[in-house]
Parts: sequence; structure tokens; C-alpha cells
Amino acid sequence: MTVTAGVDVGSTYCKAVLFDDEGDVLAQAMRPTGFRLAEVARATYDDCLTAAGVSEDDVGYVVATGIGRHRVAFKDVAVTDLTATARGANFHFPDTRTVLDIGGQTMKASRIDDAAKVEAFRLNDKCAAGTGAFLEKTARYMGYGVEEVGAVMQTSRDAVPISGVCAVFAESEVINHLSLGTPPGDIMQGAIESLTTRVVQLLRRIKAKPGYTLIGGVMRFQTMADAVEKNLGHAVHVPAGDDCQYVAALGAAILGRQRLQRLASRPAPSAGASATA
Amino acid sequence: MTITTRVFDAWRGRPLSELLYECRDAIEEGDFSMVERWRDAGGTVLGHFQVYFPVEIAHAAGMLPLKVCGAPVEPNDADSRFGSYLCSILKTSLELSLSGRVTLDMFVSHPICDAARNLAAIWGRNHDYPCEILYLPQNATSSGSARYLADEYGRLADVAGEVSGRPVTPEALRASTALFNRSRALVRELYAVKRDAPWKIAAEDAYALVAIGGRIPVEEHIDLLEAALPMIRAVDAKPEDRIRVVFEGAFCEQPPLDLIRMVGRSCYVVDDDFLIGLRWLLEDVPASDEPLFALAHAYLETSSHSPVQHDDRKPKEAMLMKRVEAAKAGAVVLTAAKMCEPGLEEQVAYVLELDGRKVPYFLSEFEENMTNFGSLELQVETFVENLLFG
Amino acid sequence: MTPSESIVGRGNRDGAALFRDWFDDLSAAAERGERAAYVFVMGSFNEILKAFDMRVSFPEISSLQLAVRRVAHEYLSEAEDYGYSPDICGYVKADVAVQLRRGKHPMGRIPKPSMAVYTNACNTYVKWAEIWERMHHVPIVTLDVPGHRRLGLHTKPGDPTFENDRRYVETQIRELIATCEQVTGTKFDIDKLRETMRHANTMSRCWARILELNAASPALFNALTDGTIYLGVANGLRGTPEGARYFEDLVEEMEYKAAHGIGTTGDEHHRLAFVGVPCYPIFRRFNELFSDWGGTFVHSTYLWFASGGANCGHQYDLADPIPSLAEGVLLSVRDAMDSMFDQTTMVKNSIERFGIDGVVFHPIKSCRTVSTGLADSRRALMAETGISSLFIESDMMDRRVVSEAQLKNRIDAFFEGLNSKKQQAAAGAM
Amino acid sequence: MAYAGGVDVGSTQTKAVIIDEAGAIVGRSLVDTGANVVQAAQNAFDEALRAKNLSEQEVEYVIGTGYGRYRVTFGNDQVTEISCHARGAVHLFPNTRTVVDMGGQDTKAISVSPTGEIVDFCMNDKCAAGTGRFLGAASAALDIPIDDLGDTALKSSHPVKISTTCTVFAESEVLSWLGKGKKIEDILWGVHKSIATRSFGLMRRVGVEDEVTFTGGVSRNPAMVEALQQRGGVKLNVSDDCQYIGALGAALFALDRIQAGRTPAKEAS
Repeated sequence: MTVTAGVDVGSTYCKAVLFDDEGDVLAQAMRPTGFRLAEVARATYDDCLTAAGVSEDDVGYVVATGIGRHRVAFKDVAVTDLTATARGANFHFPDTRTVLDIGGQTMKASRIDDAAKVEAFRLNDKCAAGTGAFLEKTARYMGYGVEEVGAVMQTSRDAVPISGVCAVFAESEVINHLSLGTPPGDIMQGAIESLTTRVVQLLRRIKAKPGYTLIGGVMRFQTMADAVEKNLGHAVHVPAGDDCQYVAALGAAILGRQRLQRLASRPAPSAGASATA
Repeated sequence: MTITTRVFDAWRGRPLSELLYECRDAIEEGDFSMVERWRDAGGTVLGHFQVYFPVEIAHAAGMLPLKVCGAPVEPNDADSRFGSYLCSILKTSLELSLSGRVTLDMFVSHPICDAARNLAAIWGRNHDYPCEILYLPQNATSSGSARYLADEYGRLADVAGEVSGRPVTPEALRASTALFNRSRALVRELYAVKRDAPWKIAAEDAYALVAIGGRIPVEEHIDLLEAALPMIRAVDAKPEDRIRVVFEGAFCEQPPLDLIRMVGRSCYVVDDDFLIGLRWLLEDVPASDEPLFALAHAYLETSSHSPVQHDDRKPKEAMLMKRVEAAKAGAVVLTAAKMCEPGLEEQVAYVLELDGRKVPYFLSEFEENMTNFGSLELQVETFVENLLFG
Repeated sequence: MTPSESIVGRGNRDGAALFRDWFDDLSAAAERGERAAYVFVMGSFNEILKAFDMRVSFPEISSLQLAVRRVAHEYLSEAEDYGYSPDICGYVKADVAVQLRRGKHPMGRIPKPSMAVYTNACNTYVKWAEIWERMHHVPIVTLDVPGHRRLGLHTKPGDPTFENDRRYVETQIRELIATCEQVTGTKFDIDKLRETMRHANTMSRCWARILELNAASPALFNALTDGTIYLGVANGLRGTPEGARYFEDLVEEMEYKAAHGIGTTGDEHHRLAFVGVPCYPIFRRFNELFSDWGGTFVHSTYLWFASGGANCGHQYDLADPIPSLAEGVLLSVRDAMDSMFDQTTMVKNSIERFGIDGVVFHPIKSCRTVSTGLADSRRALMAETGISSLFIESDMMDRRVVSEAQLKNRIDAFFEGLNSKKQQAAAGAM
Repeated sequence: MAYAGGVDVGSTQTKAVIIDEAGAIVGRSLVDTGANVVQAAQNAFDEALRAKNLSEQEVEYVIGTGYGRYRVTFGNDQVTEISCHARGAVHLFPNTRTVVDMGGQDTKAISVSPTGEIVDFCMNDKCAAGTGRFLGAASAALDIPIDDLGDTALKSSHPVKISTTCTVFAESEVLSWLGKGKKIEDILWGVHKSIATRSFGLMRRVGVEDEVTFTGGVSRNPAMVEALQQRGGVKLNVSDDCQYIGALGAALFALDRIQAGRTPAKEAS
């Protein structure tokens, strides 16, 4: 049998997925990224091979993705996590037409076609205003853990506007509101709404289509998914549990599979390589 | 006085790769030593801010026209002269002067945008040499425009003459015009190579070859291009399967070489509007009894297009499509400098047009002094991957 | 009513009414499917357009009304979804949204353009008009008004450069007249132009007088709040008999207040000059942040450039209207431009005349025309005069960059400084 | 014996200082601000009282400063931290003409006249780029205690160029440099230099005149002091009480009020 692998070297975690020609996930593994990207990629890959009980020679094609993609020595090709995530999301939810990835520092939205090809995408590259960090800082500032936020927000009656100028400045606004005696629930609600507004704006910019799949660290805030759903007026998919973490790695493995099949049929265009030089 | 010393010699008698390296290096390192050499030889320098300036006037006055178009430097000194919501070309340009990297004898800005108009006043408050605004017509089709512009050029010629001590004569202007006609023709040849055999020269190398022309005497630029072009044509490289793109939107603030390199790594840049001001006049300016009027007429009638010049006859999105078709490009890279009002406004028209015609495009914003390209790299790669895969 | 009751505050009452009427007329026209000429505050050429009985709309003014009415953000995000960057002019974006909503506006309805007239006093005018050209396929007319070419170098009628510029502007005015004839289908009548120019003369003369009168202590009107009401009329009704009459009444009111020592505020501890564009998203609150400390804005560069330079009080020579209009436009619009990017000298001259204690510089994200030079201009002003000044940034439309917490902190510190400075001075005097 | 108090409620920490009639510090305290601002102010004040077993009544006049100044419920008046830092700095270093305060989320540059009034001031707007918080992010990313950052950075021989000053992006950029195999001290020194450059930009806006006094918690960081001195070519005054200068300034204003026998002025808001 031929196996393909996807390795996603992200900023916090490094993940690997093995995918077989039946189109099934054989194994997956995850390690904290740390500083040594090349090493952790190797180690995570090895974990995954061991878990699946396959040898490296059985692996026909390795696709690397994530910020450390270019540092994966054993890759056949590297793709960006936008490209990989599209495939992963499409695997979990074939009706996916829009992928939204809200991480701690970046917000990425992409519109994809039925073949999981990215048609349009947009990032918030300017500053961290209105990213997950904004939400986490607000919660942490008021002394709440991610899991408590939902409960706190239940208490909200009248959300206060939080202008998300800067993730750090959010704190000065929060302290301002606390100073005025605003209940924490309303502040948290305000923060979620401010972030949701930005999410929806980003989605409009790419002319997003229904079939929304949400991934990324911020999805740990269940309330966030609810808020987005409410604001869009459409149901949204959120990959269950671990899957959420592995979407990009899985997508990379699937891409590897596509590539492998194409290589079998005809020689790869040199462009594939040049795109990732 | 006439300056005879050569200011940029490193490339002479060197193979193409080294010649290009010298040009790239000078541009990327923000090296203005050639300007200092010119001054040491007793020459005077006229700094002209983006986009277009009639360099013939400076040359005819015996001055070195220096294209001021920002630089990859931290605006440590200039920052205190500006507020927050401004593009980096403004800040880094002023920084070049405040930090002493470049010394001028005259500065000219144009109201290409609201920030650039103000720059003349800011520059003026911080320097004691003439800092002028050249009001190029935004009404290109009035029957009065050419006459007005010719007189406006005349006014500038007088100032330049006073600064350099060499009054501008019609003879001198005709001679200068002939020289710049030649250099512009050579640049057009370079762009023909980019379009017809893009694998022969990397995008950033072509850029450097043109950009250096904004810093050295036209005579030396002609030498450089005459030496380089045959070598480029002779390059024996095999065409790769890459996407042909038009790179548009860099009309004022120039994209960092890294960005051009990044795009060039996965695409062939077959046409662009880099340094469009140096390539503004599309045909040789005819010798005339009234050379200033000839230049004014050429500016209005036989010229390129830019979001910073209004001309009812040149709808920008239509001009972009012409560029795409002429270059047989399959996609467009649209960039604008952060905080660039005209650029960002034009992007909307471009996008609507490209969407309508189903031309794939990649949209981004950049800053002259940015060094971290992680996010841009991610976007360019995603763009290319999805044109290639699937 | 006692004279005091009938006169004091009349400008604000009548101004609001005239402004309302103007928008009602625009709405009614829009409902009837009629159009209006789109013009701008810096060089509106109302004199010409009104000579053709054209209805005018100032998109800058309809946009700022959206902020004052606290709905700007809806319009901004609609335009940003359409593709416009968060970094560009909020007026443009708000207007794009108004156009996309077929003119729907909280004050009624804005008619579609019949044509657009704009100067180069702000380059964004040009890009803005290009948007209408694309959306509505109507004639858009640039009127180049070359500004001063060098800091502090001002050319006068008779100078070769000035005459070259006048020739250019005059040619363009004649071409504008031709376009108006095509758009309206009516023949140009030079006597009607004389008429509108006569009204404009009255208005300019009065406006200059009113601004001067505010040197009175206590100040007769708040340059930031009241002043903006007067501006609305100065722009919308320029070249009309109503506009002229309004400003004659306003002079009467101000002279009455001056004669009776009636000020705009109870406690005027600090007389302030404002440089820049108002913070419309929190228009009243912004002023309160200053008035709470007894700070009164007696003077504002906004009243100069946003009136297109009418503050110069320039008087047209009605004997030879068109060349005189060209000359007047050059002198006035240039003054407006200078009050944006070369205001150091102009502000400096006002400090003593208006007894100003502090200068507030308020650059904004939206407008590089007004904001680009302010930091350096302030640096120069402080170096030359040592006057206290405050530098705060926000926006005229986009509440996302208006942080009251940040503003208040700086404003409070500014006044703490002003107070201790005055205490020191007092102590020194003893 | 009359005492005056100053309470500086910052976004991360709240400080309190109590001074005697001579302006000497008799009590100081520092607590985390947390969510309950009112409580934090009270706690800080009580702790400062404890230092000399003073009762609240013995402190005649208290001024609140910092973001939470209006939540110092027991305070008689409020003054902005800008005025307070200037006042405190001039009190400790009488020749101070320029004050640079590097705090949790903003950096201030203040120029003061020879007689100690504020001539001009400027703060980072819109974002926390280049503030002390940036160091916090770096210390988290490299997992080095914040107090050790400076000494580590000073070991650098080839500093890297840190391009972002966004505190939120700091972490990923630091990691990416580690990924490229750069030495920790070189990255850290790069971080310090980038902050120094930002801060010096602010200082230039108000004009840098000798003597320059560096206040705020970050001024205890030797590398930041060094980086600022290198960037600005000026010597910096640094005090052991640097963290308390805002509160000290507030206390000094309070002392003025006592001596002027003034009744609490109405709130400025």
C-alpha cells in the first residue's frame, strides 16, 4: 500500500498525519513545537510512523505545511496552511465553501470551490487587533479561564462596545469599563461581539459562501462559534475535539495523495517545486 | 560647470551576473555614494519626489536629478515630523535627508497625493535650499493645460538655473531631451525582453537596472543599459512553467526588492508599473524650438498612466487590462503601499474589473521599510499553489 | 422677545433651519428623480452652478452628517466590504455606501449626480469623482487651482506666475461653463453670474468680519461647535440671497454680543485654537472634554479651509466677472490650501490677536490633506512661540480609532500643564 | 505630622506612596491591579500605611493617578500620570528636562521646563508597540524570567533585527528567529533595541534635553537603559524607586494641596 504524510509545523504545536490509499487516517501525532523546528518535525513524524506501524519507505509522498514548512527536511513539497486547511476542511465537511481560521495572532478566511481549491483568501496582517489574543487577554485580564467564559457571558444583559484598536489596549478599555462598574459578563460579551464583527467583515471581503467551517485556537471559546453562527445567520461546522488541531496536517496528507496520483499519471510540472522554492 | 567624473563604475567590464549584482546591491543597500561622488566633483543635486519629473530640466541646468522614492531604512529622525496614518515612503524619504545619507541642493515635490503635497512644506521647514511644488495638471484635457505646464516648467527651470549657476537654455534642453530619449528607449527594450523572454532576466534584476537610472547621470545609465542589454539577450536559460503576471500598483512607493524577488520566484513578471515616472514618456520627445512646450505636450499626450494622474481618456482599469493583454499575462499582482490613498482607492476599480473578466489576481499591501515577509510569503505561495494545483 | 432673545443664538437657530431646508430640497428632488451637481468645500464654484440654477450637494457634508448622527460605522463597513481599505478617507467610503444605497441618508435622500466639479485642493477629490464617473457615467470636471509653490512664497496678481495660473484657471472656468450648458441645456447668462458673485461677495465679507469679531473676550461663539453650523450655510448657500442675508444677520448678532459682552460660555479659563478637522463621531463630547476644564475654542483653521478660503473676504469685481472669478478662486482656494499645509505662520499671527493660551492639533486618519503637515507644523510653532499645544489623533468618521479613554488622558494632562503654567506665571507676577 | 498619599492605578500594577511634609517617602507598596480596581487601590494604600503603622486618617490628602485614577474612591482628587511622572521625576532628579516612562501598555515622553512644568508630552497611540509589554511577550516566548532579560541581552554579540513591535506578534517573531538558529541573547538584544528605537522616536517628538530621567518598572532593566542610552546618546537618570514615581508625583501634588490648604477640587470629568 502507499501512504502519504502531512506534517504541519505550527507556531505552538507540530502535528503529523498518515493517510492511506483507502482515504483513511492511519495515525496522527502531535508535539509542542518549541524552538527546533526541523527536529520536532522529524520527531513528530517518527511518532506517527510508530503509531501506524509503517516504515518510512512505505510513505510515498510527504507534504509539509505551517510556518515551519520550509524547515521540514524530509518533505517532497511544502504548501501553505491555507491551501492545506482547505483540503482538510473539505474532507471533514464536503460542503465546506468557506474556511475561517482564527488563531491567537492571525485571522485567515478563504473561499474554496467544491474541489477544495482556494478561490479567494484574506488575512488580517496589519496588527493583532481583533484576533484571538484580543479575546484571551480580555478574559485573562478579568481572571477567567477559556472554559469559564461561556458561563460568565450567560450573565450578560447589555454588552458594552469594545473598540479593538489593539489587543493590548483592549485592557485599558476593559479597566475603563471595570472602573465604571460594568459587569464582567457585559465586557466579555462586548469583546466577543467586537471580534465577531471583524470576523464577519473579513468574510464579506472574500465574498464568503455558506458552508462555513471554523478552525483555530479561538474555537476553544464555544461562545465564539455561537456568536459567529448568530451573526452570519448560517450554521457553522467546527471539527470535533482533536480533529480541529489536525485539519491542516490532514489536508497536507490529502494533497500529497493527489500529487502522488498525478505523478503516477504524468511528470510533475517544475512549477510545483518553484512555488515552494 | 560640467561634471565629467563617472560616479558608478563598479559594473564596467564585468560579466552580467556581477553587473546585475552591483546594481541590485546599490538599490537594496540604499547606497547613495554615487550622489556623494557627484557632489565631491562639484556637482549640484535636484531631488524630485515620485512620480514624474521632467529630468531634462535638471540635466540642462547641469544638475543631477535624483529620484526620491523612499528607502529601506528606519525613519528614526523623520518619525517625529509626521503623524501616524502616513505611508512609509514619505517618512523614509525625509529620513534619507535628515540622517545625512543624501544631501540635496533643491527639492521638488508634486501633489500626486495629499501627503506628497504636504511633503514640500515639511521638507522646506527642515532644509534651507529651495523646496518647490510642481503642479502637474490634474486636468489633462483642458485647452489650457499644455501652455500652463510649459510655463510651470519654465518657472522651475529658472529656479534650477539659479541653484546650479547655469541658466537653462533651449539648446541645452534639446541636448538633454535627446539623451533621455535614448535612455528611455533602452528601458523600453529591456521591458520588451521581460515580456518576450522573461526567463532571461529576473524581475528584481530588471527593476534594479531601471531604478539605478534614478540615481546616476543619464550618460552613465545609457552606457550601463547598452552594455547589459546584449548580454541579457544572450542569456541561455530554459523557459520554466511559471505563471505570467503583471505587477501593478507600485506607481509611487516602490515595493521592497524582497517582495519583487518573492513574486519573481514563482511567477514571471512580464510587465509592471515600477518606477513608472522614469518611463512616463512613451515616445521620443521631438526636437522643438520650444523644448519645454514639447516636454509639456509629451507629458499630456504621449504618456503612460497612473492612479495619481487624472485623465478622462485613460480609465485606469481599462489601461490595466491593456497591459495584461499586451503582455499575455495570466494573472495580476496588485499591491499598494499601506496608507496610500490613491493606490488603495484604485485597487477597488482594478478588482471589480479583474473579477468581471475572471482574471486571477493577488492583492496585498506593503511597506517600504518592512523586513518581515512571513505573511506576504504565505499569501503569494497560496495564490500560486492554487493556480497550479487542482 | 427682547432684542437679546431675538438676536442672541439666532445664527444657530436659522443656520440649523436653512441647513435642514437645503437637505429637504435635495431629498424632494431625489424623490422626483432629479439630480444635483456634486461639489466640494474647497472651490465649489457655486457662483457658476447657481447661475445655471443647479442644485448642489456637498458629499463631504452629507458624509460628516452620518458621523454626527452616529451611523457612520454602518456606511464605512459597507464600503469596506465593497473593497475600500480601512486606511482611506472616511468621507469617500461613507459616500460610496450612500451611492450603493441609492442616496438613502438619515437626513432624507441624496440625489444622483448630474455632474461633479472639484479642484485639486485635495487630491482625494479627484479619486472620489472618478468613482462617480464609474458609477453614474456623468461628466466630472477638474478645475486645477495651482497652489503656492514654496513655503511662504505668495504670488500676487501681476506676478508672471500668478498671471499664468489665472490664465489656466480662467480657461478651465470657461470650459466648465460649456459643460454646464450641456448638462442643463440652458444658455449661460453672465448677469446671473454677476448676481451670484454679488451674494458671494456679501457672504465672504461677513464671514471674514465674524471670524475677526471672535477675538472678543469672552468669545462670541465656539469655533468648533457653533462655527461648524455657520460653515454648513457658508458652503451650501454660497451665491444665494438667503446665504448672503444669513451672514448679514450673523454679523449683527456677533456685533450685538460683542457690544453687550455676551460670551458663548460661562467660564472661559483657557482660550484655545483648533487646528485640523473636528472629531464628528463624538462631536459634542469631544468639545466637552475641553469645556469641562473651562477651555473654549475661539479659533479654528477648519473655519478657514472648510469655507474654501472665504475667510479672506475676497471681493469679486463684477465689471469683469470671469477673470475676476478666476483671480478670486486662486486667492481664496490657495489660502485654504495654505491653512492646511502651511498654517504655522497663519496660526502664529492669530495667537496674539485672539489671546490664545493653547493650540490643539487634531490630525485624523481619514484626511492626509489636512493632517500630514501637522506634526511638523506644531514642532515649528512651538519652537517659534513656546505656546502650549496638544497633539491628539483620532478621526472625523471612524469611531474605531476614536478612543475616549486615550483622548481624555491627554486632554486632562494638557490642562494640568496649562493650569500650572498659569499658576507659575501668577506666582512670578506677585 | 501631616502625611500625603499618592495611588497610581496602572493597567497591570497598582502602586501607593505615602510621604511626609518634607516629601520623603515613608511608605510604598505595589500590588497587581486585577479585575477589582477599587479593591486594588485600597489594598495598595493600606499596605503603604502599614509600613509606618499609619492610620488612614493621618494621611490628610490623597491623589489618584493612572488609568484607574477615578476608582481611588478614598482619594481627594485625580491627576493624570503624565503630570505625576513629571513631578516625581523632577523631585528625585531636579535637573530633569526630559522624562521617559516605560509602562505596561504605554510609553510616555515628557519634556519639562527648568521650573518643572510640563512643556510637551507624547505617548504611543493606537497600539502598544514598543512598550514594556513587548518584553513580557519576549520573556514568555523564551521562557526567561522578566528580571533576567536585561542581563541576558547584554551578552549579545550579533543582535538580530526585530521588525515587528507589535507585542502580540512579538512571540512568533522571536520564535521564528530561534527557528533560524539565532542565539537567545542576540534576539533579546534585538528586542531591546527595537523598543529603544520606538521610544526614542517618541522622545524626539518632545525634544530630548539633558537630563533625561527614565521611569517605570522597565527602567530597572539594564539592557533597556543601555539600549536607550546608545540610541539617544544621552545618560539616563534611573532611581530604585522608578516604579513608584507616578505615585510619588501624586503624593507630592497632594502635599501641595495640604500646604495650599485647598479643599478638594471638583473632578475634571
